[in-house]
Amino acid sequence: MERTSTGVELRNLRRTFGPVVALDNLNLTLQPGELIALLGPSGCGKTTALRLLAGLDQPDSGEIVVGGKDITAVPASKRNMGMVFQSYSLFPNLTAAENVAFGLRVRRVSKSERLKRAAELLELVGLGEQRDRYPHAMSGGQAQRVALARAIAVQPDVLLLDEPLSALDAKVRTQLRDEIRRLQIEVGITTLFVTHDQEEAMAIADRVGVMRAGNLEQLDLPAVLYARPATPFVASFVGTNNVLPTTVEPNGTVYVLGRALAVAAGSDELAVGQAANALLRPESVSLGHRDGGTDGVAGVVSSTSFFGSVTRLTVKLDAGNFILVDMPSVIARDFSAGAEVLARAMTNEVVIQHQEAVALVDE
Amino acid sequence: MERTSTGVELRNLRRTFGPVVALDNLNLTLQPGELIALLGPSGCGKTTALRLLAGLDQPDSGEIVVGGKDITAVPASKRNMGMVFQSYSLFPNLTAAENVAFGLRVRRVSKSERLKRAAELLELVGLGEQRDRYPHAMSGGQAQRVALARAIAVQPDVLLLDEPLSALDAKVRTQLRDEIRRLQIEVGITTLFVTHDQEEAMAIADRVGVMRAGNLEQLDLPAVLYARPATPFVASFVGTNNVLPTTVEPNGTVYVLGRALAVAAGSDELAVGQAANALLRPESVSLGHRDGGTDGVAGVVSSTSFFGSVTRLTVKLDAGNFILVDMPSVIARDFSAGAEVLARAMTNEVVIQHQEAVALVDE
Amino acid sequence: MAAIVKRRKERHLFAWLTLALVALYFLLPLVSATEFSLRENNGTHGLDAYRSILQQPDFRDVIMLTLRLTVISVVLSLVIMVPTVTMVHLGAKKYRRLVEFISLQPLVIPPIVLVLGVVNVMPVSWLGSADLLGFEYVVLAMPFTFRALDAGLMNLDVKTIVDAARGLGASWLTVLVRVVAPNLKSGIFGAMFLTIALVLGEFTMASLMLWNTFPTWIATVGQSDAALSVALSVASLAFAWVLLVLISFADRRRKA
Amino acid sequence: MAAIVKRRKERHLFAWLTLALVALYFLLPLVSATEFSLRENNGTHGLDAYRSILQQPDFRDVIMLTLRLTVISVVLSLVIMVPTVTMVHLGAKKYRRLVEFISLQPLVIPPIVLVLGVVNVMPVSWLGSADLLGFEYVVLAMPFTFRALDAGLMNLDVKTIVDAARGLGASWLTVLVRVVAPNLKSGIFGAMFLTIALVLGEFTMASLMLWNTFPTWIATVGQSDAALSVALSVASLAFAWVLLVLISFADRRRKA
Repeated sequence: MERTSTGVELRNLRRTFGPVVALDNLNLTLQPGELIALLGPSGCGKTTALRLLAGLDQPDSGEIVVGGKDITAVPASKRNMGMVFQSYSLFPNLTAAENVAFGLRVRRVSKSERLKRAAELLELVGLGEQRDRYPHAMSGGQAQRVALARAIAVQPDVLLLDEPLSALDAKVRTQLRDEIRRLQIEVGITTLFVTHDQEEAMAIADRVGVMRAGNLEQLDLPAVLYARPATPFVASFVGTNNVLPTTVEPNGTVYVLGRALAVAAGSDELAVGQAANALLRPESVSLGHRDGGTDGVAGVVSSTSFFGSVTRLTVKLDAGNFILVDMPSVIARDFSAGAEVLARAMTNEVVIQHQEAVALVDE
Repeated sequence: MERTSTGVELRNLRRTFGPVVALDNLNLTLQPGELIALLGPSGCGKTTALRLLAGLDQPDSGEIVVGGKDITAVPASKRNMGMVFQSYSLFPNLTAAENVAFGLRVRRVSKSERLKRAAELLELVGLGEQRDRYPHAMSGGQAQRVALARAIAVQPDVLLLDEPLSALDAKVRTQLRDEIRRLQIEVGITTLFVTHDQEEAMAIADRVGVMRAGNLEQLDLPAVLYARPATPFVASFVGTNNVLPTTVEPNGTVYVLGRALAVAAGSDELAVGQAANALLRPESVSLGHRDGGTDGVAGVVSSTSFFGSVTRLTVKLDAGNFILVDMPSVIARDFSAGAEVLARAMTNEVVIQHQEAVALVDE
Repeated sequence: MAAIVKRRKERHLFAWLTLALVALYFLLPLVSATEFSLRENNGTHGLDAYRSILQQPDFRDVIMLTLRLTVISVVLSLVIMVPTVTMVHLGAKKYRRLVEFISLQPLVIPPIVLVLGVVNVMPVSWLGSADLLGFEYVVLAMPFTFRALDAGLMNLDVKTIVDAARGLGASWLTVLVRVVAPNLKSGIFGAMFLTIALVLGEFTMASLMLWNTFPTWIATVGQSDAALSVALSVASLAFAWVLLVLISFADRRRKA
Repeated sequence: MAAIVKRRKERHLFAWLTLALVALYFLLPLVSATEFSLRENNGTHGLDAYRSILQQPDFRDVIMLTLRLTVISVVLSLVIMVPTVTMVHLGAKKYRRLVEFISLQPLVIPPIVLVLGVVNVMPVSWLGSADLLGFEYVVLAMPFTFRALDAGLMNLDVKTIVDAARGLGASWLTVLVRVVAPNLKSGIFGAMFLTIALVLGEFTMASLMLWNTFPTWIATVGQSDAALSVALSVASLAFAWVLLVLISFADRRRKA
């Protein structure tokens, strides 16, 4: 299974569809064996980037270099890529094993050899028993596992995953996500993973690239994206945020939930006195009972959401707006719905945005 | 907007489709104003239960009581229910406002009155501006908001939500989930929410009912379900679990990751010496560096997944199997891929199952 | 770079070429027929044939009968087929195969069998009425009306929409009239158009049942005056096209 | 309780009743036609008419010509339409409206226009060949072949499957032959069946172009011997049904 991994370079890729600029000068380098996730809302160009790399679409300009070779003009069938799609892409007339063996058959590998390899790969994705099943008799998760095996079977230079999990149930989604990552590390294959789900991107990738309107806004480690977003868009798209109205103070700080906080990198440039929105993470808010102190902004807990080890509280501030607060479930027990609380910022710096910035609620 | 809420009682509901028992003697009581989520894999009967309550399907036997009145024989059009579906159910030929007003029009409310009410409700779901838009010009999230407004417009006794979020993007999904909860509390409407997503169910509901093969296995507060599952199915379906092979010891304990743990309520009854699977939550595992001690089971970190405040590590134990470990991201920085670690159980009791119990990997 | 863009263009070119060939397959005979209908005795071209259409003695009778048959067929088709196809989409899949099979029968059963069957079964008094032919056209149109309505409902997720309307308190009639029909507009238009096209083109059945409809009239006229017959055909074709364009327009407006 | 179950049953009953009525609409003429074909001169019933089919002098010629036309139409239809419809599903939606419009033309254009057009345009030497009629049948079958293949491809998510195959290294030819065709089996069967039904039933075109195909032969025979003509129709219908059942069977096996 061990093999040398291949690096990928996308250089100045541009692709327009009529007046729509799907991809506007994209530059992206994947190190050999690295898994990069492209993250963004629909229409941001992430899938276009993946299809260009696969050869299923051609760029207007720019180069695609894989393993040091310029393959921009090579057709899809001659590039050595493995691809998994969002919708089930198995060939309905072939069994699981025949699906996995398809790429080998096209490459004129002998029948015995390709059946042996298909069996191995199905074993690898945990479907050794299902080898003779047809796609319609499989669950969504099984079908995507077979698609994954099929993509890896041809020993591709690069693995391309186009939202492979979005059609699956929540439970299966997380399981398969972890499995893909495990497999990717085991096989050591350079991988591009496209998704609109920030949690998924953060969880699976070595580095995450956040895209917006054809541009790559930031490419970095998940933890860095989360802690030090380069642009307001990244700040609001990655993770959950409370959006709190505030004003830039003369000393360059902003008051958020009763505390003066420094303006963090990745904020919009705003003049003193200008109105702004502060983006505060739910885990960066602490709560105290109102009778226990005077520090913070007053509110009432309106509901609680249990997430296992963490509980998320929705607090209606006396000003009328709502904020989300995450805390360990053990502590959250003290705050049931109706509790009168004081909310306080638990961080030293905060990202701010123009108040007119389009909210990312729902494109 | 304030109104008295209605209680609901489902008594001994049974529904079969040919040889398939979709619902096998379901009993469920919703308190006035309560939000109950029915959670389970597809085919567990949760949607059947909702459709019976809506009157879109009739039970073989059993009674449906709403507000003290038996409505089992009342047709759907005469029951006073508001319903939101998984797929977009807006009438494509009507604008947002006309969609919201449809139920009022059927009830012969005057035109001016129903347009006024439609405007109010669209305001309530944050779509006041979109009143004259047609469904095809809306995003998925907007369409589901309009569907919600349409369901509430008729001031229904009960709000029925049939996986209203599963077709939406991750980001929109959580936002709308929180909004539905907020609205439901504000309007004070008794609500039945059906979903296959355990995180969603836990986050939104007052109480969660876990269903399996037509039966309600447990109905309880989210935190109770998580901490004290009544059956092995509930234990494995709710939250993430590490499945670790072990054996029942003479004193009734089991060894898990080097520690003897008590067998928790909700476990399968197993005799001493029998092989079992222990279900251990990722947050109930602690890691230490291998050179820092001798306590625990040895392994190597194979990958890390960043979830914001929490990071999930995948550890390959020396025995060859993988376990998941959740820890605060601040601590997780010390454990990068390749780190040699010792894993240890951080709980005093654990749920065990028959090893032959069907894994819930993927139905 | 240029090579890539060129490759994309070549693929488009190939697609358009195929289309053009298929279109030619139709256009050639059409152009030729039109040319033929414009020929005049003195070897020049003109509208003589078209002018003489209106001067035919039985023109009015033929048009009235054809119109009557069209209205009967269209109305009856919709009344029978819209609820039937809706039911197929709402009900279990098992109905589907059966209804599809039945709706295909007119393509399979030779018209002569249908005619002879009808003639044998019907009371003699009914045979004198042209309406009977209208009923037969409903049957003949079934493969088309079924497909058109079926395709329209496919785009609709009719089950969810009907459930939603019922849940909001709508009766079954309200559901059909206020919810299904307005959203099935393009399917209904399609079914109407195809039925009209059938009535305007059906020859065998009408001639076997001895009625002088538009198509049989064209054939009769054609025996004495070929140019006139072809002119009539071209005129009826133009009429059908105008209908098609109108329907396509109404359909597009709805989606815009 | 009983009331509820009863209500559900009533709704099913209503559904089946509608179906039964529609079925009757076809069955009555069929039964009557069959009965008619079984009548014998002495007032009893028997298979005389069917027996005499084989004894007709030009039986063999007619069957051979019809078979040849069938093969030409089916093969040519598939060769033209499978890539065209696949292209429509792969390419931009803008092609779709156009191709659909073109494919509907045979329902709109009166056969006489097509015939006259062809006769005018074609070199005289071609007019002597019956193959020309086969080409015309390909055109006439287009509304059916397009719909059948289109419906087949709708179930397929052909874009993703084709992308997947290309990504795995398959050439365009491999994609068509190994991926699209095998998964389009039911659509291809449907198109084949409808084309065959058309050739076995088409009367106008064949008679206008003066060829003695199965349907025109039935009509000619019918003028001298009605019972024989109806027997032939019933026989051809039975043949078409056997085809339908076989196709439906092959289709079901694939999905099982």
